[in-house]
Amino acid sequence: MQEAVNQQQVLDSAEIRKDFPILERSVQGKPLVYLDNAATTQKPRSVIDAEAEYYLKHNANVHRGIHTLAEEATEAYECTRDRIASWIGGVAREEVIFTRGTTEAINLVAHSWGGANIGKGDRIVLTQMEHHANLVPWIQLAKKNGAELAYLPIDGEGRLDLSSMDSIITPNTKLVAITQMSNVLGTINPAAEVAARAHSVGAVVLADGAQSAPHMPVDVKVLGVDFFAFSGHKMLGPTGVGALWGRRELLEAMEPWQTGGEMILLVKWDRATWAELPHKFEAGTPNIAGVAAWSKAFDYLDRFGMDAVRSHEVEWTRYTMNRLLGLGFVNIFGPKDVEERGSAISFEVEGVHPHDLAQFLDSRGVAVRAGHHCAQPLTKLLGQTSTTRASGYLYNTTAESDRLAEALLEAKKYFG
Amino acid sequence: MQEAVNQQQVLDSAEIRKDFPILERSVQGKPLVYLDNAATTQKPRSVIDAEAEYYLKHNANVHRGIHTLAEEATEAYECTRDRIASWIGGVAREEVIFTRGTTEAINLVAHSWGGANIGKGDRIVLTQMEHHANLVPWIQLAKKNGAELAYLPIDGEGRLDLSSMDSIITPNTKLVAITQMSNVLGTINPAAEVAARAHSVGAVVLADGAQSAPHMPVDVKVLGVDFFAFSGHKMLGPTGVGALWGRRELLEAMEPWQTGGEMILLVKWDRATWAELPHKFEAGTPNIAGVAAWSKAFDYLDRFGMDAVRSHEVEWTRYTMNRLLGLGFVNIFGPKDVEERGSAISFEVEGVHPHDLAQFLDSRGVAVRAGHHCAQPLTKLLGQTSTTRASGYLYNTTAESDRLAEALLEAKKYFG
Amino acid sequence: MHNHDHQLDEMYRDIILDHYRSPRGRKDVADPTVVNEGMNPSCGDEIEMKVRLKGDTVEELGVHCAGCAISVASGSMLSEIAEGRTISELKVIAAAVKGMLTTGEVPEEIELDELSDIEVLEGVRQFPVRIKCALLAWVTLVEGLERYEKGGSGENASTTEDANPTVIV
Amino acid sequence: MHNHDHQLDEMYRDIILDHYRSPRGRKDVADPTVVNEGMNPSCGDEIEMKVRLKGDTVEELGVHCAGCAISVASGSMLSEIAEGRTISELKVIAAAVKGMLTTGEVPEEIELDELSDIEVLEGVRQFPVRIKCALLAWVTLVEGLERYEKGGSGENASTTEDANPTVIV
Ligand SMILES: Cc1ncc(COP(=O)(O)O)c(C=O)c1O
Ligand SMILES: Cc1ncc(COP(=O)(O)O)c(C=O)c1O
Ligand code: FES
Ligand code: FES
Repeated sequence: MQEAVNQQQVLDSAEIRKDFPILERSVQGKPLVYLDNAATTQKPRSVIDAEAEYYLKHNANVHRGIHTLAEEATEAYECTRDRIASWIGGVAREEVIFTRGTTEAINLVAHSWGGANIGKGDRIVLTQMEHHANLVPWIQLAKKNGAELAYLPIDGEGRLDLSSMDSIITPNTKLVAITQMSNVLGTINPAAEVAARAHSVGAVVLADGAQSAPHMPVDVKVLGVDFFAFSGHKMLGPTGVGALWGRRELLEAMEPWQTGGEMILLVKWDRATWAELPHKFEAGTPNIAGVAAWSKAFDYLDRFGMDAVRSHEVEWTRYTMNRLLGLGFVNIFGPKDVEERGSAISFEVEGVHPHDLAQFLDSRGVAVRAGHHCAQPLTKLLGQTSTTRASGYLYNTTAESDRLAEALLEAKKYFG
Repeated sequence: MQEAVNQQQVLDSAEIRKDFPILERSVQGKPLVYLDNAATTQKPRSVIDAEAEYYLKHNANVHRGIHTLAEEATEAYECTRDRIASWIGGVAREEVIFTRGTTEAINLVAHSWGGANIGKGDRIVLTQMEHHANLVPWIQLAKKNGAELAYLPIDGEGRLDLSSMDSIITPNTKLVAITQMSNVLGTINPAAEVAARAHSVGAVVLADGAQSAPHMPVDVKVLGVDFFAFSGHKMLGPTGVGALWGRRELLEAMEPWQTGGEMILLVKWDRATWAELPHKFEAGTPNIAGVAAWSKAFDYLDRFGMDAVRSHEVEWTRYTMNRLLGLGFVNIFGPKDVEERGSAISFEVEGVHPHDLAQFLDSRGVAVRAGHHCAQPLTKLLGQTSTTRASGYLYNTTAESDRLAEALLEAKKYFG
Repeated sequence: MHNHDHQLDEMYRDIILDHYRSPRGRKDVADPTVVNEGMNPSCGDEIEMKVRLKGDTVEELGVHCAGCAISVASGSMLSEIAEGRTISELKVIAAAVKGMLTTGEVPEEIELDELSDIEVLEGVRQFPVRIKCALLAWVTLVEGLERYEKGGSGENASTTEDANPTVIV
Repeated sequence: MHNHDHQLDEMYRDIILDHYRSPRGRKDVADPTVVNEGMNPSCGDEIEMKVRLKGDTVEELGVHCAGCAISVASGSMLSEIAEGRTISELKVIAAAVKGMLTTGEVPEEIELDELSDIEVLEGVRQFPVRIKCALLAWVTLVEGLERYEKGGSGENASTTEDANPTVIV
């Protein structure tokens, strides 16, 4: 078959791939093509080594320890906090709270801030493209406290339709929670514009950065949001780590959510007072090794800069979308213009069910995801029960997109 | 000075130490003597390698994925669940919920079960020796729902005094939460006896197994408790993993606590229904690598068996306590009889403040902990603001106890 | 010619793909005695089944499945063997299919190889995530029949709904 | 003879250990103008300070510290230089001590080496967890003086308590 000409790549993916040992693996007898990056990304050797190094040389419980290992462990752990604080736009380190991931970060806000600040008749505004992590906690809160939910709609290309924003973000709106980049449609949302409107009615704004932080430069101050949540494992970091950034005044006014060791100031038989930020929100022994190793993921991304990572992905996405559309039987959801979207490409293949397709692609070594991608209401809105999603990262090449396209052609014949 | 004769050791600690690379390290120019195991334990090479191996070969997000890596990752993750289910006494795998650690496990019970089942005028019974993790969540719940708190007292040797148990565990008691082994006193509590009384008044029983699970055989059925919480990092496993076991009927009746992806069945714009156990309680991407590697910690402990681990520690504790008491200026808190206690030995040295002591010991390569050990009310009850704690594990030798004793003698001279 | 993968072809046997491309039993049933809808929540796929019984025996069965190849083929195969069999015969066969797909054990009295193409579903066993696909039709049938036996209408009771928040979508 | 570790001895200088073993200023103050209690929550150690002012000037100061060697020594040294100095002089010195222990920067106008033994606290800087120990007395003094200046009683207001659960201990 006719090979498409490889487009100029912004990053030298061939070089980059050498840092990711798993990419040399074969699956089902074929070299792995890993296109499930929106679910979780692979890890460079530096991250894997850092986690081992922590256990080989410095492991101890953090904070309060007076011995050398405890000091080293605390330093490694707290160092990542500094890294994040500067990485998301130069915020104060005390405003960065470690969590297991985006989900726990949003749950923290929903339980602690939401529980106290959202009451009967108040409105919570979301978008129609939220991941369950930024949807179910708010449904539960609305149910518990008697609030109402409203959704900013999407247009036919899966972009946020802001024409009705002013009537949806009403004066009784207390919170607007919005994903900065959709994990299904790839859409990059005008979070700053939404935040401005939300603030004009006095609402607090949370941005779900699970998909944006890994793939584009993020500055929470420029975005103008109040809370920002993201996960380490989707940006070359270890599983089991994530972070919540929040504005100091909000965090300081909030009651802690999880309680226990390390987050208290004084405990008596009948009462407790809380430690300063950020410890107030970090109860118990954290994922120390994971947090320590996460900093190497930032180092790795900083080698190129997030502008370059973004440019690389724009080109990769453009190439991949063209390649899939060129097959003639693939329908892509989400924005057509690559400048308006990230590298998560969800699609349908006429006559082939997404789960059969994913199974077939796996037999060709190509890892994609099939399902509702934790966004059931959106999937239904698209008229689907599930879709197939290929999602790229800085190590993905256009040659891999060709492998995907060829396998799709085969699948079409196999099931058609 | 006169060297004490090394006692017969149950386990071959010299051999075991070879599996723990960090134990070869020096601190402040002296070989490390790591006696801070109650805070966190060191990790054998097999655990460290397993975590790296996961990232090097199998990394993907768990559940729902149809591609090969996702299946392998899911299998590695779920395998540890089976391992735990059999390890704590042969419970059903669905009853085992992964958390970040003991703290999160207890918070889950306090928020989900406690929030719905403990109301005004109900009583929560704890002991005077609880860690903040099994204290503060209940204080908060009591405050929120108008319940009262009562504490089972300790006697002069730091043992639970059950003489007044029947008058403390009253008919309005809804929950009894008790540590199975104290992290300060070392005391092993008669959890089964307390559970029997609690059940006779219809109360639910939670055991905090953070210190017991790593150091002795545990069978939750024999204990007769309803919830059991413990942490991986205190038993040779990675940081950032822990587990809650709960009786199926209780877990099934409970509402989820954290919500988001992976824990739902169906989500609509205004409602959601929940996945089956155990997924209902595991929202978002978990610490997959950590959970996968944790199974190697169980493998490692199983090489000896928990009876042997316990016997080893009994002998080590006996030797160490005798050695410290022999110095003439050390006062040990907690049971004198080693059969009634674990290997956490908290003590005071007349005339030397615990923080100065820990600092001095560190300069001699000896890592101990000084402070309230996340048990402020207990520490105060002991008439202290802080204590020094040396805590052992299967790799600790009596020669290390000698190093501790010698350093204490030096410290006494230095500050005295 | 494609160079098909062996394990994949074990699941997607030609017979299965044939049932997928041309599903049997995709018909409407007049005056149904049993109507049931089934769904696999993890993928969202749905199946609708209508059965007209005459006494204990299935006189006519129609199945509409909007799902993957495995679920469509499995429903199609079910429709091929259902008519003319009694409720209890069908329950035994459904249990045998489940045994074949999960434990690998099939009760001795059942000769699946005599049951049209059903035996070819066995290849699915190697793909644990897909077993639910092959079972969907069988679970939906048995559920409907059992509700009928218990004296229910045979109609799927709509799920009860408690107070949910006001929503503007 | 012990073979002391160099870094450790940098913190526990002989002068510090001497102040620890025989703390100065451990006296009661009659008719105190300022009474303040301080505490380091992370270790639970407490200090009590009483000051009698004459106008702007500290006439008498007493300090009782139940803490580690560093906190006791620091309080003892404070008591040696406080009497006869004005409130504003003491605040400048406290800021200088803090500077020495944290950023390492001490305002030019202050000559810490002329202030009794205070300069030897500098060794604590290499042990970040212990800096709070060295600061405890200084923070407690300044807090008390500032409350006095703001027209407060100079007595520590007891912390307010909201409704707590009934407790049986
Ligand atoms: C947009 C979005 N939000 C939230 C999440 C949840 O992240 P995590 O599973 O790491 O908590 C994800 C990923 O699964 C996501 O893509
Ligand atoms: C008795 C006890 N309970 C609970 C905990 C809390 O465990 P984690 O910090 O792993 O959540 C600890 C350890 O810190 C402990 O010793
Ligand atoms: S994937 Fe839905 S039934 Fe097979
Ligand atoms: S350790 Fe408490 S003041 Fe120094």
